[in-house]
Amino acid sequence: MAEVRYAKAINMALDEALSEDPSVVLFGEDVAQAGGPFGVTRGLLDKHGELRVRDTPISEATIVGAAVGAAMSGLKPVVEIMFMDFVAISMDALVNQAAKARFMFGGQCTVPMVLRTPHGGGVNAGPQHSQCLEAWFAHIPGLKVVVPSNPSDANKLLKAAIADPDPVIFIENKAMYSLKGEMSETEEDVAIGKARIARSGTDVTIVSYGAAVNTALAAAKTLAQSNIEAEVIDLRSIQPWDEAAVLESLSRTHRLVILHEAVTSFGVGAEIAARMADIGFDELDAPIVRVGAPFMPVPFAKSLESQYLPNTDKVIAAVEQVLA
Amino acid sequence: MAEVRYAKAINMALDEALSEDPSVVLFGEDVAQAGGPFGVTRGLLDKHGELRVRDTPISEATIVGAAVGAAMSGLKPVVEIMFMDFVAISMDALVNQAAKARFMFGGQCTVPMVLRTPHGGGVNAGPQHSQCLEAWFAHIPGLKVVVPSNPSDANKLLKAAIADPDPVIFIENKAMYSLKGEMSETEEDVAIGKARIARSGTDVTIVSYGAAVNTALAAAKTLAQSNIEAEVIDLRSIQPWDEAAVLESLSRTHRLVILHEAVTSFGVGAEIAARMADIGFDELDAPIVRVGAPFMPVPFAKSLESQYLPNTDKVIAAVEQVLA
Amino acid sequence: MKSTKAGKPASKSQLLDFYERMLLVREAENKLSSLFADGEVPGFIHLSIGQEAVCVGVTAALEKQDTLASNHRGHGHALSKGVELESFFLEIMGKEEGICGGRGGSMHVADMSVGMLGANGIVGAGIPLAIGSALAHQVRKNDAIAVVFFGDGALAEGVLHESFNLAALWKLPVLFVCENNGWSEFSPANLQFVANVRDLAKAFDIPSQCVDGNEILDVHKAAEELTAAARRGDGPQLLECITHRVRGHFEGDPQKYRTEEEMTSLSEHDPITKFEKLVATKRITKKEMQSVRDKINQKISNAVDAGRGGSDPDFERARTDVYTAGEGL
Amino acid sequence: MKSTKAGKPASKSQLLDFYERMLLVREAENKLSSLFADGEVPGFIHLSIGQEAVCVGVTAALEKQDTLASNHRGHGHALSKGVELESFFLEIMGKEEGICGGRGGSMHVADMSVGMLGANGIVGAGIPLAIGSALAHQVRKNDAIAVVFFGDGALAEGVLHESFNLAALWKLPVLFVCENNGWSEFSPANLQFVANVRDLAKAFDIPSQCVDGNEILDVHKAAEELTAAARRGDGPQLLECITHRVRGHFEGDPQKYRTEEEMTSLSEHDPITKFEKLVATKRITKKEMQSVRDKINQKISNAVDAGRGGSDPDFERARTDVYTAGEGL
Ligand SMILES: Cc1ncc(C[n+]2csc(CCOP(=O)(O)OP(=O)(O)O)c2C)c(N)n1
Ligand SMILES: Cc1ncc(C[n+]2csc(CCOP(=O)(O)OP(=O)(O)O)c2C)c(N)n1
Ligand SMILES: [Mg+2]
Ligand SMILES: [Mg+2]
Repeated sequence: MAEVRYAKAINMALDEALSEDPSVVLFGEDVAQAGGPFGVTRGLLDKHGELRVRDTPISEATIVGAAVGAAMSGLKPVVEIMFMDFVAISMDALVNQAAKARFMFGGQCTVPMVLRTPHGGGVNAGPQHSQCLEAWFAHIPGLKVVVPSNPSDANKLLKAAIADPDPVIFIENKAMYSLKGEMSETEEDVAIGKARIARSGTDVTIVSYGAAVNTALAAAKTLAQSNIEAEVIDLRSIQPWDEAAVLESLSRTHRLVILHEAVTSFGVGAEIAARMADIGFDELDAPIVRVGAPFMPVPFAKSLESQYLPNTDKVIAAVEQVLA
Repeated sequence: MAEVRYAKAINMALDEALSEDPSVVLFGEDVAQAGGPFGVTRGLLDKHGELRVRDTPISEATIVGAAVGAAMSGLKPVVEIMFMDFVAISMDALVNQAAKARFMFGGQCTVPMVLRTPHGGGVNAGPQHSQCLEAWFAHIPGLKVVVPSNPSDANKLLKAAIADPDPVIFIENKAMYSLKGEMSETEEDVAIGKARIARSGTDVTIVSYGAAVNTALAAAKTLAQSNIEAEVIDLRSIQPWDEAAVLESLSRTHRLVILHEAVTSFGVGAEIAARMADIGFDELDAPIVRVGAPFMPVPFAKSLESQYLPNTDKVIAAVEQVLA
Repeated sequence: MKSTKAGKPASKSQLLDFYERMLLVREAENKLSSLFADGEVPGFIHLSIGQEAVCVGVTAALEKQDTLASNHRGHGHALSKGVELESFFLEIMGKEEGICGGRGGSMHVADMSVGMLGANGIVGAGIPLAIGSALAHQVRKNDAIAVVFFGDGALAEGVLHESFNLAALWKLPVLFVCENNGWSEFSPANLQFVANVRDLAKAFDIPSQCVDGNEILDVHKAAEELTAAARRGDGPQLLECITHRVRGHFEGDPQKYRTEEEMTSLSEHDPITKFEKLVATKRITKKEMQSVRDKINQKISNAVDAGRGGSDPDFERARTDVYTAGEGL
Repeated sequence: MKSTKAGKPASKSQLLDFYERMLLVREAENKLSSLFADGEVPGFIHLSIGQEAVCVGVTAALEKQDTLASNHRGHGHALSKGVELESFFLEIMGKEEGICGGRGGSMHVADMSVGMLGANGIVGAGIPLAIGSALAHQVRKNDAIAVVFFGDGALAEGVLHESFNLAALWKLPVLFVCENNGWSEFSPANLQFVANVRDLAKAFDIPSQCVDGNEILDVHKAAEELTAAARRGDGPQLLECITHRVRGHFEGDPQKYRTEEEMTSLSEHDPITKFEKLVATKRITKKEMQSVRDKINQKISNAVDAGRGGSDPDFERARTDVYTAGEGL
């Protein structure tokens, strides 16, 4: 099995989709000639031509609006918004148009578009280039939200997202682009909405998604040294999210920690916790503890950002708390 | 004590703020000459003049961006976005500018602006004119989010919002504009971040905000007939929200239902539930149940919308569930 | 649908066709107005009475596979693009059998089978949708074009500017149609927008025409020329139509903000009266016109009956139809 | 800060002042470049080397109470508006003593005490901020104006259009400064935006000038005229400055997308070399220029020392400073 970087795994999925399906088109700022600000789309213009791989001006509202219109007219657009923070400019097209069209037109059309965008800190990019805003999208009926945690999943989930008839927000992690990982070649089912047990354990369930899954795994490794066996669930997608898988794990471990990089308050973890405090209540032997970013903008300075971001220590502390 | 309508109570607060503080200005679409699409700003142009009360073109991104710039330059702008759904167009100004400025500039400035906008259904306005998107704002450090449930609170909380040095999203409810209520004249503390016990009870705590508080009260009344005494907590603001008040009530009732009109999944109620499943875990005698809208866009047809919206029956069913 | 070669005088059958289409829109909206007043139409409705020459004149220059993005005042756009009348009434009356299952209503009438991509509740939002649709036509090389209708009020939205630029940059087959009726809700156009839309288009090298939007032959001729240009690969085109909104912004709006003078002058501009005068001097008889009117009235009356006979939408069906795969997902 | 009457030839002291200010920006950025390469500056930095005549020429026409909204390439805007050099370096190096407490860094340098409303990480976002700031000046009748700097890439953002309109409608005292350096990240301007910004401004009745942005006297003269117009109530004004980005989009960008020809021609446009040649023919001696250079170098070196001597920001202080009332709220 080959090792590839996260960015390359995404590139491969895009290349494959463009090769296989003439209705797939790709556009965004600096994605064509320059191959993308993080190199993710390198080579695709040369290979697939300028009709289908296009650079756009800096017009996020129209980039996403055009993706919706194109998706309603026979294409499968994959658009890139350079940093997730800039999606703020495109929210109307996503929320009022893409998310609603199928429903409000009575199922007459689908909106098979994918919006790729990187979230997350770790590169000192400051308060307007580091946010994790996925909770916004997860709250909107009609959108799907996928957040892969490793190269192999990124590849398979992106292909699934492009094939999906509904609009998908595909969230990458800028600090992970150069991460290497094996490309799984099993027939294992990598589907939007299906979680994966990233590590089995019996003492506590840690639910996470995206890059934070790796933090959870590192924490689990350390915990194992103290004979605490944490089960780590990688949600893979947060809308829909695999509540059955979480409940099943909880019914074995009876303790739950939720981890993500986004701000804890009103974040994705809130829904998971709330749901388990309802349908999983009888399984719970301890308070549900969430680990995420504190309620503050992502700070610039290295020392500040490193204290801001969730890390293994914080996960370990949370696990110890629910086991206390 | 005088009875006034919700819309008028807001109008009075705006009038008072404009009268008392020359740095308060008001702008938005059709707010000046026409007195606002719902009549909320009627008379303010005539009384306070066109320098300070202005109609704008249909440019939501710039309306809110200009409010931020004005707030950083000595004014206290109060802007209106006609329907909350349209705030999608202004998210950059709110989230990347207003919410961040104080923090990212090291506390050098405040952004004393208020964005007024109505959410909610009930008038068959359809999928793009009925959404409750407050969870988006509550997730963003730097913003405050206020949602009054009655005319008196609307009046006092709006004055508090205008006086607040930080950016406040002030959420009205379009179905409530004509609702009449007494203007409380007590010295009671109506502060952003302080909940109110709208009804005392011992058997279950129902936490809500905005128009839904009235649904909760109606449900509580019905429940009382079966000797179930529900305590209803009106959060008044959801960012910050009064977690101490909720915890205190829960420690007496041991059962929690959360109600709002917004979509349940990833909604405001998720955070309340998650928090109580953590710090309130030992107080809980039953699963936490949330009542909100199903995971679908707000439908247009009367029959669909009436089934979509939360109502007393759903609240009663939830209470019965946690008491079962 | 396309019926004249640009420049050629209209034939009798075409004139009758224009008349029929305009009357259809007019009478459908007159009926919606009374249904609304009677509580049979819920929500907000925005009528385009007085503006019928624009939608009819433009759509008559389109082919079926052409796509159309509309705005909140979209009844005329929908009907003249070919949305079936009964499913249109059923929708606006909130019925299961409506073209959108009663989920959208007046502000969201769409019919993909005739390229009607939807009315839109968000001012300006249809513009980038049309850009995307035009992109699809360009990539798919299907000879179709996209058209978008927007009002003078939408000119102030930034997406117009972005879309002018992108359309020009990519030479997209799109026709921008500005229905300039002088009002944006309760505010007059001159207090809303400083520029002339044609000057803006010119800055982006987008050719344009401005016509009296209440003269259907003028609208149609311009639309024929501009759609032909867009179709042959000349890139985006703009048509500004000066017109008049006769009713309030929405039904129920007492229009206190308009002068009596303006209100009384509106009838002078009525595109249907104008058209009737014009054709009376040609070969169309009173009787022929009456028979068109009768036909339309019958159609409308059937549609209202159909609308009334429709059923309340099924909630479970709606709730599980948010995603393509349905609830199970 | 304002120093010449529009049209008057610059005095010797003013020329020396221009020289000093341009050198300050240049040498500060040269130093940031090397600090970045050495890992002493985290994050992304965008240098304006080659563009110094724009920020200096414009800000020299401003008063202290005038406000300035900037963009991601904002070091020059900040320094020439008067942000103190040590707190500037401390900020960009991520220190507690930085002007923003190390929370913002290069993309967010702001100093309210000199009307610098902040660099901005969102392309175009400064434009509506300046509109709001100009509104504040107009309402407060304080004779101040607002200025906003944006690049050619920002022209494609819808907020430009919206802000042109609102500024024109409200006759706001604002100067729009477009720094047209021909590149938007890795894409050339001609593949990004079709219109000329002055044509757009004209459509909104906004007067404008276009100057060689590498000639400080031209920039300054135009800025004097336009700021005077804005200040006296003539409404918004636009200044387009044609200039050249010498470094990559950000430090670390190898600029493979630029031709060798373009890269080698850049030195011809250097505003500082040009200025040195120009003033050499006037009354300024080599020695005088050298002493300016020495002064600047000393300042920079002190600022770097200060930056290095700064402390890591206190996390708890930052965390509790999100709202004005602090954590307790
Ligand atoms: C983004 C957005 N802002 C505001 C509104 C409220 N609104 C609906 S129609 C309208 C005026 C539109 O005027 P115009 O575009 O000229 O169309 P007309 O109504 O005259 O046909 C406004 C402000 C909206 N629906 N969407
Ligand atoms: C809204 C938004 N979109 C995209 C970016 C990424 N980005 C940063 S600078 C830039 C190019 C800006 O070009 P221009 O405005 O000409 O300024 P220059 O860099 O040339 O000074 C882009 C695309 C951003 N920061 N914000
Ligand atoms: Mg109009
Ligand atoms: Mg540039």
